[in-house]
Amino acid sequence: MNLEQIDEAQDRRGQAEGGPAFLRRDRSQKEATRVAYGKALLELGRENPQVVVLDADLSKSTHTGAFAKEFPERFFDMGIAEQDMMGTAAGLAFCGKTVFASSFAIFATGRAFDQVRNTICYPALNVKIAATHAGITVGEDGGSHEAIEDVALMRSIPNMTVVVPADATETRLAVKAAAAWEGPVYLRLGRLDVPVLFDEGYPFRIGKAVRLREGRDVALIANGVMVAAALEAADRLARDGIEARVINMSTVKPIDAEEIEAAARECGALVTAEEHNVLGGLGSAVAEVVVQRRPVPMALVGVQDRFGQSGKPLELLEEYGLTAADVEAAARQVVARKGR
Amino acid sequence: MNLEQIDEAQDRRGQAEGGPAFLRRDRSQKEATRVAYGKALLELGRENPQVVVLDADLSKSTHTGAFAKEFPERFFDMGIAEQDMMGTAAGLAFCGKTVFASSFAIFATGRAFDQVRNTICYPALNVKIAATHAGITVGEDGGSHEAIEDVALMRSIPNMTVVVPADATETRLAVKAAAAWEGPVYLRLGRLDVPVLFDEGYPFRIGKAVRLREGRDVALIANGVMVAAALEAADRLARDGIEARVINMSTVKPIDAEEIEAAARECGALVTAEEHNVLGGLGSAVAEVVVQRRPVPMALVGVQDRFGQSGKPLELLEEYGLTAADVEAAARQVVARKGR
Amino acid sequence: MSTQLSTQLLDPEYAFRPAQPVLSAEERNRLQGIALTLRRDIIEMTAAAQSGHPGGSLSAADIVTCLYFSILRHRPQDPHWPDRDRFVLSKGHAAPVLYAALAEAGYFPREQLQTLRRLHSPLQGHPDMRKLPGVEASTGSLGQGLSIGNGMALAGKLDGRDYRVYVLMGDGEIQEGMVWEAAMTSVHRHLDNLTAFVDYNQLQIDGRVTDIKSLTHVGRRFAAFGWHVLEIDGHDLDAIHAAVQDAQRTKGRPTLIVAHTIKGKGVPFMEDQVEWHGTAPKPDQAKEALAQLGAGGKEAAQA
Amino acid sequence: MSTQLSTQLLDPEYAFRPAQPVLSAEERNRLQGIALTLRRDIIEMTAAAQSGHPGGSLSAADIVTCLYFSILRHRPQDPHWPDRDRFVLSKGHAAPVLYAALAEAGYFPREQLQTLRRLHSPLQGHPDMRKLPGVEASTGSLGQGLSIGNGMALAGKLDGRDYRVYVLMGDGEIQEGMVWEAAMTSVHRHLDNLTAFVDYNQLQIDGRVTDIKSLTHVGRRFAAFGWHVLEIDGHDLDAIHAAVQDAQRTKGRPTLIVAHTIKGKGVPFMEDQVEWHGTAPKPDQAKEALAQLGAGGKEAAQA
Ligand SMILES: Cc1ncc(C[n+]2csc(CCOP(=O)(O)OP(=O)(O)O)c2C)c(N)n1
Ligand SMILES: Cc1ncc(C[n+]2csc(CCOP(=O)(O)OP(=O)(O)O)c2C)c(N)n1
Ligand SMILES: [Mg+2]
Ligand SMILES: [Mg+2]
Repeated sequence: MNLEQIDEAQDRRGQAEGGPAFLRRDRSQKEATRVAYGKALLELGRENPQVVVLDADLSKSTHTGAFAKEFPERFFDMGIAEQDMMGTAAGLAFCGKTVFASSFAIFATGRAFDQVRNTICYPALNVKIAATHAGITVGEDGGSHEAIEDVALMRSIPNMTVVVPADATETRLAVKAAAAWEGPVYLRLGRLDVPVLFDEGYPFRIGKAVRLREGRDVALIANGVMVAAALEAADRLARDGIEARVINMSTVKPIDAEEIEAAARECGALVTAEEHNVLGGLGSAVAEVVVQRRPVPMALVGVQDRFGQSGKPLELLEEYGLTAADVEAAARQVVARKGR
Repeated sequence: MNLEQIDEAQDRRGQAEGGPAFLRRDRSQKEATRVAYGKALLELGRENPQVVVLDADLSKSTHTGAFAKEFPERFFDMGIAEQDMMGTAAGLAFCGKTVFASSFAIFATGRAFDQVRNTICYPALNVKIAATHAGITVGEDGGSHEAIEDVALMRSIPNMTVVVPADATETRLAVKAAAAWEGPVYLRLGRLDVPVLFDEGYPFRIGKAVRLREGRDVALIANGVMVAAALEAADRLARDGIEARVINMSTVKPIDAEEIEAAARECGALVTAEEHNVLGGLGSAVAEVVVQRRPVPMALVGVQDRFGQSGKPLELLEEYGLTAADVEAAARQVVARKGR
Repeated sequence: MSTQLSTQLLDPEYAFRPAQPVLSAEERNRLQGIALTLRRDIIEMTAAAQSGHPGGSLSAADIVTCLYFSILRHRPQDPHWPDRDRFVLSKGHAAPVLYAALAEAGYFPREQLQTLRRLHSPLQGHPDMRKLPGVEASTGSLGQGLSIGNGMALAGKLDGRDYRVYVLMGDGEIQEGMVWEAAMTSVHRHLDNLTAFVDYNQLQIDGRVTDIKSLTHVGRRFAAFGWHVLEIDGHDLDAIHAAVQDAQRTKGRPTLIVAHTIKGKGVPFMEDQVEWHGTAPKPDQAKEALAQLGAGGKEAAQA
Repeated sequence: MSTQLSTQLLDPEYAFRPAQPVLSAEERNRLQGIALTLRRDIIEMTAAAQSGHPGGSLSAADIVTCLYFSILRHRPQDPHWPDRDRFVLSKGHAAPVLYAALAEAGYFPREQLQTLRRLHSPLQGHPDMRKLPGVEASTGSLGQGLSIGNGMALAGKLDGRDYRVYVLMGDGEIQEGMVWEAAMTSVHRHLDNLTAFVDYNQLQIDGRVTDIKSLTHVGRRFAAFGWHVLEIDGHDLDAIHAAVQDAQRTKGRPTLIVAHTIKGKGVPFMEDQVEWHGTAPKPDQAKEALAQLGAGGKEAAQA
């Protein structure tokens, strides 16, 4: 898709009845973003011989396995050694490779933070960290495996770009965009099967938020699994005459400050929704912009600074306050605070 | 100091001409917070035989050396192995020890993040991470050694407490308070000699901000080396009739939301000042509270998402926009935005 | 009944086989019965949860049995007894075998086993010391248990307590550098009150350890780091017992027991199959597995 | 002139001394002169900065000299030449010796050396590949260079280029677990295009390596991990040269050269003194050091 087409698509947003053309009405098709990642990586491998993939003994779960099978010479399973994986990725990138390094989000970011910080981001190398199993929807494995800090970690490093795709379509586009992007990128992916929200016309660009629904009473700014929840919340709010704008803020860094400012100005109240600790993630990133550009009431839907635990993913979303109903309630609360 | 004395001291704040009684007028005495840490640790070691100290081949720089000399059997130099240090600290804490683990902030937080997260904070163990050489005032060692992400990292972990003392007096009190606190604590300390701001009456409590100067035109919320800068900025602003409240927000987590709300309500504009990336640190923590409780204009003084570099500490503070003049300029900017 | 371990696998340099049985026939019988109970529990728990890691739990069942039921000094009714021996399950994904042992030892009612991995259950997917009595360390992130164990062993020496610390690691797990940092600490600090096992089942998630990141001569590696090393058949209860006794007698340095094992041991269709690392048996598979394991564990053994 | 290294320190198992000199007298003379220049530069730079790490820079001066001036295939005028050999200074705090070598080789004007550690200087306290041509990797956080080198060596194999990769680590540095993760990778991937040095000067910051976290038999450790190991006198230019040649001939696995060295080598009052790890000489100390080193480096050698 060229730039013109993107702009056109952006213009179309919100025009058609019931939202932009690329937004699916039928959301019964489901696919985990990690699965979409695996497919996109394979396509990328076919297009670009400089693409090299690393994993740390989780290639079945991260879905790098398909790439490994087709391009065994360009795939390196580093074993259970995330630090070494990131250091090796840096060395390969120094030599001109575009490296995708995958593991679970908790280990990719936390076990190798210093490597990502000092050896990848400090010299701004072309390493793309595609981390799966982010957030509490990991489910049964429990709190030790549920990364709720990874966005805060990656966002705090200069030169790092942080993208949290909402569905399979966006993941595919984000993987391609990450490969084309100069420098390090963090892609946050999930284990859980989630609805495919977007059709191919979806105008993904790193650093650009996408408006999924128009509205001027409140803006719901979400990413990852919470985008579907935000859309559902908007539907519910509409029944009571509250018109909620829904924004997919898939890029957390560099954040789309213009879109946030416009939402603050035009809606006067914001809700952020993320599958992450409310300390340091999307909510913080939006709050930083809001207070500096246009202070308005905000509510932060997310994990309220407690560790995850075992359970079924949907049970956990409920337990941790990450459902459409939670987003809806938060929206009502901020709307009530407006202009006070 | 007992609770009553603390309350009394709190009451005194702002009463005396020119600020609270515990705030020194003469700031010529200087001491790095890491030096104060070393002394406090020694006192603690004498008081409490359960205190054990770990270091990772930096005991001269972190100033754990004095403890090591007096209590060699309770000091463990783990060599250049920060991960192992944190795991060992956890094991010692499991067995009833109060463990202080020290290294440079960049390595204590980044090289051992997963250990701190999963093995110390997840089970909420009694490990106190006292990290020195935080921020750009590290100076000549340069960007690879200048932690500007550590507060963001530590703040994102549930069960963690984050304290950034402003001077030697506060450091001593914070070390004692950390030892008495149940669970993990992160103490952020500096390499640079900084003015001693507080006399012994300083009412330090974890989780409580301390007001250093009254004012109702704008509130300057700072911690670490930026507290002195904020005080100086307030002096300068006063010359133009702008009365700035100065708040030492040494505890970044749990943050003193009441004090922030009061500042927002009473002053209508806030400036945060920290020696840390503006993404994820004190500024974000304050912004989170502000948007949820009382949205007002804010400016974030801090490192603007770029890596540190070599230079003399004071040159770097200038280069990175962390001087009293920068705080002053930010204050003027937010005051101008008030009520707009 | 199932795949046999070739004792030729043991590194001749460190091979350790007790010259004669160290357990009485009765004792061996009792322990075998318990090991069978644990294996049955592992199958039932993971089947009930439809989630979890049977392979690495089964491979460690004999080691865990031997530790909890003939070696560890502990008091299930007083889990925080300061003089207890400590066991750290560094390979936290093998939680089912630990939970089965703790239940069998009486730390909590057996019925709780069925709540594995359920919301609010104390039996988390990976061990959580704050939720379940008897769990000595919260693990799950691999590579950390040896450092934790070192810390416990240091505390023991500091406090003049004579408890011992046992750490169980996976073979894939020792690809984590932190293990080698810790291995240096154990030696440097002369932690002869610490014994570590490697559950050397030769499989990790993505395949055979040799293919992913080779760990040949693992005994020699630790020996070069200064450890006292023994290589045993990790399903031979006499060998496990004798090796631990040898470790207890070894002064001035820690002991590593390389326990050659078979992943999925006891359930033929799971044995040495990488697929069974983290896949729970479906109900019919669980039924088959239980049938293959044989009846009743302790009860059957006593019969 | 200064502390002599006892060759008895070399592990007899891996001791390596060329039977006869491999360098011509002229070549040796040239290299000795350059090494002296680098040492003088190290003193001058750190004295000018009043900050930096002379000890570990001096201990590595002979290795770095040998690499940059008789072994590495590189083009200072074309620092990104794809077929160049790569040198990774894993112990990044020894930046002064690297900067001195790069200046001497012509990557940038010698005058820049005086800007070490100054604001906006390309000569950062620790090497920054984005700021200074010839720096192959940004280092400073210890333990990472071997992984980086592995990545470069893998890329070389992928691209069918025959460049070689050299990595220099400190002995304290190899206490970092990441080094051992990387050590497994180098062997598992058969990286015979990679050669690593350990600057085995027996000192780290807090004291002697033996006291902090013992690393006895470091050669045996790497050998147990599958490396080809050579132990040499790291100040003997012939030995360094010959060892690298031996590494180049070694197929199928990486080579580790344990270079026994003296920290602060060349400046008697700094030699084997832990205090000189990270302390810059005061002006009078610098003067004394330069006097002790002797005049003029290259010029004197040519005279
Ligand atoms: C630090 C870390 N990285 C990755 C994982 C994911 N993981 C869980 S089990 C496992 C394989 C473990 O293999 P091994 O240690 O051989 O265990 P066993 O064969 O005994 O089950 C991996 C990679 C993890 N839990 N922790
Ligand atoms: C990960 C990390 N931890 C700690 C440090 C601080 N540090 C810098 S140099 C040094 C000692 C290095 O000793 P060694 O590797 O023996 O170097 P040499 O003796 O050759 O100077 C330490 C601990 C660091 N740079 N990186
Ligand atoms: Mg295994
Ligand atoms: Mg050294």
